[in-house]
Amino acid sequence: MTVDGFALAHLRRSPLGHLADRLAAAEATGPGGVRLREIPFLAQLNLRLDPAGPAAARAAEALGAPLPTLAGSVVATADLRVLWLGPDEWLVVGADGAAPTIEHALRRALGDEPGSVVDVSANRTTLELSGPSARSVLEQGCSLDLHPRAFGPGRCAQTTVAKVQLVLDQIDAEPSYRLLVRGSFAQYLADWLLDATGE
Amino acid sequence: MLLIACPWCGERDETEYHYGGQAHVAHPADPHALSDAEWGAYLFVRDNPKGEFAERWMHAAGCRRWFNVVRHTVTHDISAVYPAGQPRPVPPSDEHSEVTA
Amino acid sequence: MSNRPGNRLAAGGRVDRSAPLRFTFDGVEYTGLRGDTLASALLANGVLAVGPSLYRERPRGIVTAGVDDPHALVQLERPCSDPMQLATTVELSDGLAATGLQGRGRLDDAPDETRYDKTYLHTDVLVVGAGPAGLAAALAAGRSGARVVLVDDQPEPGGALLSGRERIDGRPALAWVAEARAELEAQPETRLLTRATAIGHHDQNYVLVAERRPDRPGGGGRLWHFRARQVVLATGAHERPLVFAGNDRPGVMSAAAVRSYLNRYAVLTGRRAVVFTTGDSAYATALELAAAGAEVPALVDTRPEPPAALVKAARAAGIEVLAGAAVVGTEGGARLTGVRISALTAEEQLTGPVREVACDLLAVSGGWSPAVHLWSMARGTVRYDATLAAFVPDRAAQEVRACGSGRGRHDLAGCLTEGFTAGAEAATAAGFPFAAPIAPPCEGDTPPAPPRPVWLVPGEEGDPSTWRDHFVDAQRDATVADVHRAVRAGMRSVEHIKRYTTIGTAHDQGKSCGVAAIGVIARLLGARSPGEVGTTTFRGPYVPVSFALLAGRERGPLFDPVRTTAVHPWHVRRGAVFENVGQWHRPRYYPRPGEDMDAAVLRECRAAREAVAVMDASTLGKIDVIGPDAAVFLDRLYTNGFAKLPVGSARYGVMCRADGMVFDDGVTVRLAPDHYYLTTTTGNAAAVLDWMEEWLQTEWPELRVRCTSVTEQWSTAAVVGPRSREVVAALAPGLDVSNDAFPFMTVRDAVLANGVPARICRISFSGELAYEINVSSWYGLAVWEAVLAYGAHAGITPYGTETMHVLRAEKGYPIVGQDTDGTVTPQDLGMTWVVARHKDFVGKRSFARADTSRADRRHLVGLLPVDGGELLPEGAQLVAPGADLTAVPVDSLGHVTSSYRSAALDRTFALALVRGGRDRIGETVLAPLPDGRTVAATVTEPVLFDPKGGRRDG
Amino acid sequence: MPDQLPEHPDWLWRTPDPKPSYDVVVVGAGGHGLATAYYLARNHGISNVAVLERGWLAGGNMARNTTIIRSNYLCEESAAIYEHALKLWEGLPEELEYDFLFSQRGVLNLAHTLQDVREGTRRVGANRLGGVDAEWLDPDEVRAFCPIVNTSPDVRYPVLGATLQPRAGIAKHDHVAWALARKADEHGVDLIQNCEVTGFVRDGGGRVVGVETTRGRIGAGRVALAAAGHTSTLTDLLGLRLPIQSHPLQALVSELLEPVHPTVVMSNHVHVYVSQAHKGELVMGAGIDSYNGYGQRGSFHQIEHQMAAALELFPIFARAHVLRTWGGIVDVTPDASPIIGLTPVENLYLNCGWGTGGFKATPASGWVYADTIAHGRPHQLAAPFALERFATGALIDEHGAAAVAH
Ligand SMILES: Cc1cc2nc3c(=O)[nH]c(=O)nc-3n(C[C@H](O)[C@H](O)[C@H](O)COP(=O)(O)OP(=O)(O)OC[C@H]3O[C@@H](n4cnc5c(N)ncnc54)[C@H](O)[C@@H]3O)c2cc1C
Ligand SMILES: NC(=O)c1ccc[n+]([C@@H]2O[C@H](COP(=O)([O-])OP(=O)(O)OC[C@H]3O[C@@H](n4cnc5c(N)ncnc54)[C@H](O)[C@@H]3O)[C@@H](O)[C@H]2O)c1
Ligand SMILES: Cc1cc2nc3c(=O)[nH]c(=O)nc-3n(C[C@H](O)[C@H](O)[C@H](O)COP(=O)(O)O)c2cc1C
Ligand SMILES: [Zn+2]
Repeated sequence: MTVDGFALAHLRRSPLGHLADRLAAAEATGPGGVRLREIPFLAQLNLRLDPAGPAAARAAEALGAPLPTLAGSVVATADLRVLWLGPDEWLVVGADGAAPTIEHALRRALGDEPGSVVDVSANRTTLELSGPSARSVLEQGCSLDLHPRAFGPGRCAQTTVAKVQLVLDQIDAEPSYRLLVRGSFAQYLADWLLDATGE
Repeated sequence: MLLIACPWCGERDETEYHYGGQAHVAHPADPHALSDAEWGAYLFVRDNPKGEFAERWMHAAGCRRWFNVVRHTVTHDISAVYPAGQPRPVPPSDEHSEVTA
Repeated sequence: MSNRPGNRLAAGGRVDRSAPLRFTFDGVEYTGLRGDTLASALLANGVLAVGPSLYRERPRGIVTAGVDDPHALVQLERPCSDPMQLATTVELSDGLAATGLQGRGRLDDAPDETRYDKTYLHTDVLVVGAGPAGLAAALAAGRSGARVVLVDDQPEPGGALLSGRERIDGRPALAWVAEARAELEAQPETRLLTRATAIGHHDQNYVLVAERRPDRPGGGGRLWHFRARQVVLATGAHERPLVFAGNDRPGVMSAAAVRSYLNRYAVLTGRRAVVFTTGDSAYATALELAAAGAEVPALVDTRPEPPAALVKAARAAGIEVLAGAAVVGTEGGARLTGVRISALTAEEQLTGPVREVACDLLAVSGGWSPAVHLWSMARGTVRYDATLAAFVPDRAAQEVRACGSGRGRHDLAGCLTEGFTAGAEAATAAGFPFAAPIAPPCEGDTPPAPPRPVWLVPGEEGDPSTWRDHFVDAQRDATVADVHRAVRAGMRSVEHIKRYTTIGTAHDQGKSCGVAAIGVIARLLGARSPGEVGTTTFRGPYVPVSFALLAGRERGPLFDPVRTTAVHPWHVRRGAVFENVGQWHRPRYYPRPGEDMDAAVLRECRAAREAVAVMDASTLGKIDVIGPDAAVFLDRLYTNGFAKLPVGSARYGVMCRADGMVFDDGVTVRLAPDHYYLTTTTGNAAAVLDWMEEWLQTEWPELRVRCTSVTEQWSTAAVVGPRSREVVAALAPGLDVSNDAFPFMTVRDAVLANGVPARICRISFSGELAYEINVSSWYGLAVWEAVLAYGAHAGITPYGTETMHVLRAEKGYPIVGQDTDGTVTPQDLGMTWVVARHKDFVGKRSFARADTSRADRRHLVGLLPVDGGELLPEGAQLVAPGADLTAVPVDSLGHVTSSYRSAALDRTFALALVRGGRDRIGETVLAPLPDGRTVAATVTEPVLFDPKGGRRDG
Repeated sequence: MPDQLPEHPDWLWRTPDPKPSYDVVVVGAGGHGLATAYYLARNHGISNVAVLERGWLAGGNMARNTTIIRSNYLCEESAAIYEHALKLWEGLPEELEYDFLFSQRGVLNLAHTLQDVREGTRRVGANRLGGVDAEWLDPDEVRAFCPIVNTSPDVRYPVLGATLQPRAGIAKHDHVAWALARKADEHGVDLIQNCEVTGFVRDGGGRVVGVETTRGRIGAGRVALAAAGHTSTLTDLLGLRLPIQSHPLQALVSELLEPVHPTVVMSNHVHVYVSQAHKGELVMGAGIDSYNGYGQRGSFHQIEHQMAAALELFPIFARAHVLRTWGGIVDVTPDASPIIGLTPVENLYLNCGWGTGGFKATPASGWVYADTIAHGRPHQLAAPFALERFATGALIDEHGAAAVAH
């Protein structure tokens, strides 16, 4: 069952829609700068399959990129980011409205192979944290090694930031991070980030 | 705060994991064939060594995979990490770990 | 403003004479300088005494210039309130206000507004201590390209060099320090943290560092969590006191501290100073005091033959060196006026006449104890080095290196060499090969000659049992007499003596007195050396740290996440009263103006039974279980079967732990042959998913099943009541909602009138006709509002968890965790029907155990208070009718698990776990209440409302 | 001026060398081992007893616990044995002629959720039926009893009420051990320190007839284990497996503070356990680590979490300082209740599994254990705690009541 996001856009609420102004107002510029915003309604598909099986190749074809097999890595195409979540698990992230198409393609790729494709677009929302201070903000609540020698664009991790489990996806070297957080925890995470950026 | 290397995700803080107790305790093939005492032992009795212990951990905040760790219960030194379902690696015979407390 | 004569020297020191700072101590106003500590500023103003001693109220003065001071306890009022600090570590600031303490601090109940932060950081090499050894280590490691962090608790690097007059490479040592600092700051991957104390060194090189941030409002700080590949400990050494009569008198100070006050703070702590030492280092104190204009009538050295060069230099400065002697007593009142000196025999007995020397300062050096605290916390072993008369690092248990005087190396060149070596080795071990640089030549600090430790300077009279002025741990007023008493009582272990005398358990945790105490114990036990006695255990934190620092930002609103659903804003607007369910905030009820909970709940219940009501059920855990073996898998986990569940149908299931006790329950829907959608209780969502993964991954990896949490993907509105059908019909116009087309326990996909796709289940937790409308959480709020709009004409009423509980209890449906407590089987709940006979499942074997199959286990039953207006408290105990409540112990039959007022029954009722309850149906039980009354209730079947189940189809 | 701690007696105990054999060898000189020896002598006239201790006397969990004493347990079997202990505590300072600062200042168990309230009500009711003093306090009464508790409804987990056991309290742990040791010694019991049991001597019939130690072989008529966290390392030597896991449990103290905290507060939900000891330090227990550990140290995040939780409940503690942290090795059973009694190995007796809460049981544990050893059958209060319950399923599940049972 899928939803065409655009037709119903006026009915949608993202978990942090009401915070947009506060997130924007928290922006700091300059060398210690940091920006925070929600990117709502991204398409997210949880994909489970055997990376060595025939479905993996079909999925790669459908996505236009091989499934990342290196732990904690991301493969990005023009319109998708495929995040490694586990040895047989990925999160395919696409643009708002793309979920039905991606889901369909992945289901076809999976075929009769054991595995699963689950639309989890509304399960998590995405917070983007960027700017020269973004890393030090995250380091206030995340025990991962985020130094460029250890983490960088193309890397993702499921980890904990300030008591909240999330998927961390670094998208560029500025650095910018996406924090994919479950809807029910989004408010807490946003509050925490606002507090940490204000430090 | 132990540092445990998930076989997939690499080193993460202990707080990302769930502890699962002793490794290699299989659910009995036919529980109903067991006496109450044997079943009770399966339910409740686990090794509790002072020394190296093969135990289970699950990367709860990460890839959510269960795996096994050989950890020294005094020093917390970890001598092996291996996926669930694999046998406990045999330690190189010339090595012995030190007990300090 | 005080008029005392100043002790501040006109020049020198690392204080800023252009920045006077005003402060008050014990209510008196003084002026100090930027760069001062509270202690140095007090000393500059001629104030030596701090608070009196804890038990004996003896006057006490400042002794050291650092974290090891045994006396200098103060309470801060400004810039921040703090119950206990050491004057020797508090940096002076303008407006600071403090008072001296008598051993105990006072907590201020004004709210604490100070901000404390945390940071987690990884590094290749962490160097603790920025004295010469640590600086050298950081330089070497930093040059390798490794990531390096150097932390030091002082406001600036330099360590002991800040307090001395040594020279490196022909220039003042501090010029070298400045260069080193500049180089470190220029290294892109090196970070220098000052005012940062490593407080704990834990397993796998997890090092916690507490950073003070006096620039912040109210102080504040940051707790750094370092994970280091390699650690270099360059923590220096603490100078030890000596144990002799009257050694706690104000004016008795550490010789190194006297030197530090002189050189670093430009404060002359005495006009006429006697120096008492067991080794070389105090000679510099004596010489520099003399050079600064103080009289130094005597230098008392325990060694019969001190190094000739030192003796010569002292004599040249007009200082009489008394070799082979000891200070055996002090004179004076609240301030030292003189000391008594006696010669010592080789057996450490006093000999010859006692000589009195007038002085206002006694600078004492009892030797040096390397700061092995972190080393030891990191499980490194220490050994007693008889030559150094100190416990020194021995074997490391982690990737840790000690260097410099923290390792017992007490000359500058040696410290630099060791630092460079340790830094280079650490970098190399961390994967950044680097060769140690050669240390530059140094002056003013050569390898010291061996000390002559004297652990216990005998008293002039009596025996140790009477030496009540020989302080061992002055902060605890513990003396040689106390140690003697412990030994005489039979104690042999240093750990016992510590606990008996409380030595080493005060604010300074024995930093200065610890080894001296061991020395005394060794003497009194007749041990050959302190090494035979051993140390007590070093424990963190290295210095006391505030609770607030450790709590960080996890306070108030950030203490713990509040989880909310997509509909939450509506609940708030509607004035819901919330209940904590796990981390969730769930509406408990929605009071109307003037309503209390009872009234609101009765109204909500009535709406559900008589018309239609709606609840936000989004918090239920939801799991997609997908794969060809999904049915087999669920059959193994649930007590009942799921393989035969038709696609499009739903079934209630119960899960047990392997011990047979109910663990969770919920409804599962089969969406496709290989796809189940499973719901869990709100509180158990994560636990159930973990449970499933555990079995799948560790026991049944052959099963082709994948579980995905979709708890927040779906927003769920439960529409309940006889008129729910008409609401759903309007809400989902394309859906045939007739009983035949959409029967109980089935599921349908539909597109709602507003265009939102929905998955609608006909399941009921109330016994009424009911639908659960699941939509993507994005639309959760819109659909909720639509439900209310479409139900408006029928008077649709939002209801909360309380009403949900009443409705389900009227039907006898248990709530896992409320009506169960981990000791209840499905059979106990009267749910034999949910326990499959012909398949095995997790926990089944346990039902056959002797105790689990007992007939008189506690059963879930209903209770009807005889007085239908009486509400039994949940948790109330139950006893048999004839029970004599005065004859304890009274046999308990069980307890009330749920209890409510029922609108439908027009009376109160309850559920209870009662021993052999099903066999007591119709009998009366008594609930003794806290107020002394006893309430009678009749045991019934648990289902009290609509026992035939006729209402579920509307 | 702060009270000085009471003077200790002039004489405590001898430091004897082990004799070749004893009627009873108690393994472990923690509180339980010492109390067992004391009551063997006092109640049963068996004084040819040695207590063997691998380190220094009472240096295990006895030296490390947060000293909370209460008997308001949920299960009647538990309440019965802990109440027996509390009654003994009430007479013990006098009996042992040692002021070990037993202070019946009351223990509050806070309720923060509706489930906590139900559980508290249930426990108060059960306790009263069992003859254990118990009251339910509403938030205002909580504040009146302990003014520094934050009872504001606006916090994350507001205080919804509390159970109070007025007779509960604290005692100075070390002094308790020394008091027992002193009296045991007086009765002729040999307290032998630095003597680790490393093996068992068995006769042809498999009976235990002695122990191997780091100080040689010592014969024993009966061997009574009281080794807390180390118990399974000993039973492993006999091939006897126990349902026990040894976990790190930490505690901490603040610097000395003027009195602010008049009672003992426990909150299972927020994870806070705190009292203010006689000298003035705040004594707090932290959470148990999930993993097994024999290191007498735990993970620091437990302490950090503990501090955050403490400040939610006691804002006034914000500026107090952690002076020292430490850890013990607690022996946890599946039902959080102890194991006491006979074993399948003849002459070998077992007393362990007290986990996070055995200090308060010390006298009763020793009392029933001594009786069990003396008569070769379980004391009536100990009978429900037999090892067999793990086979029959008749667990004494205190989890329903409390996650942690300090
Ligand atoms: C941090 C912490 C807080 C606690 N708080 C409380 C509380 O507030 N209230 C409460 O009631 N309980 C509390 N407890 C639990 C309580 O401390 C224990 O349950 C109790 O002390 C255990 O009994 P014991 O005193 O005999 O154990 P221990 O003192 O541990 O005694 C066992 C002894 O056996 C010795 N031993 C072990 N192996 C051998 C061997 N092979 N040979 C010789 N000797 C051996 C050990 O060295 C040890 O001295 C707490 C525990 C900890 C760790
Ligand atoms: N002549 C003697 O007997 C004698 C004795 C001792 C030292 N010294 C001299 O003192 C110098 C010692 O040099 P060094 O580098 O080994 O030590 P140091 O004392 O110069 O430096 C140690 C530094 O570490 C800091 N520190 C200690 N513990 C810390 C912690 N837990 N967290 C953060 N910072 C901490 C201290 O404040 C200090 O700044 C040498 O010049 C040596 O010759 C001489
Ligand atoms: C109730 C109680 C109070 C304590 N008070 C203090 C104290 O005031 N100062 C201190 O340094 N340690 C105190 N301790 C801790 C002991 O010093 C020590 O850490 C503990 O006995 C564990 O031993 P260990 O650290 O040597 O392993 C206290 C311990 C307990 C159980
Ligand atoms: Zn992982």
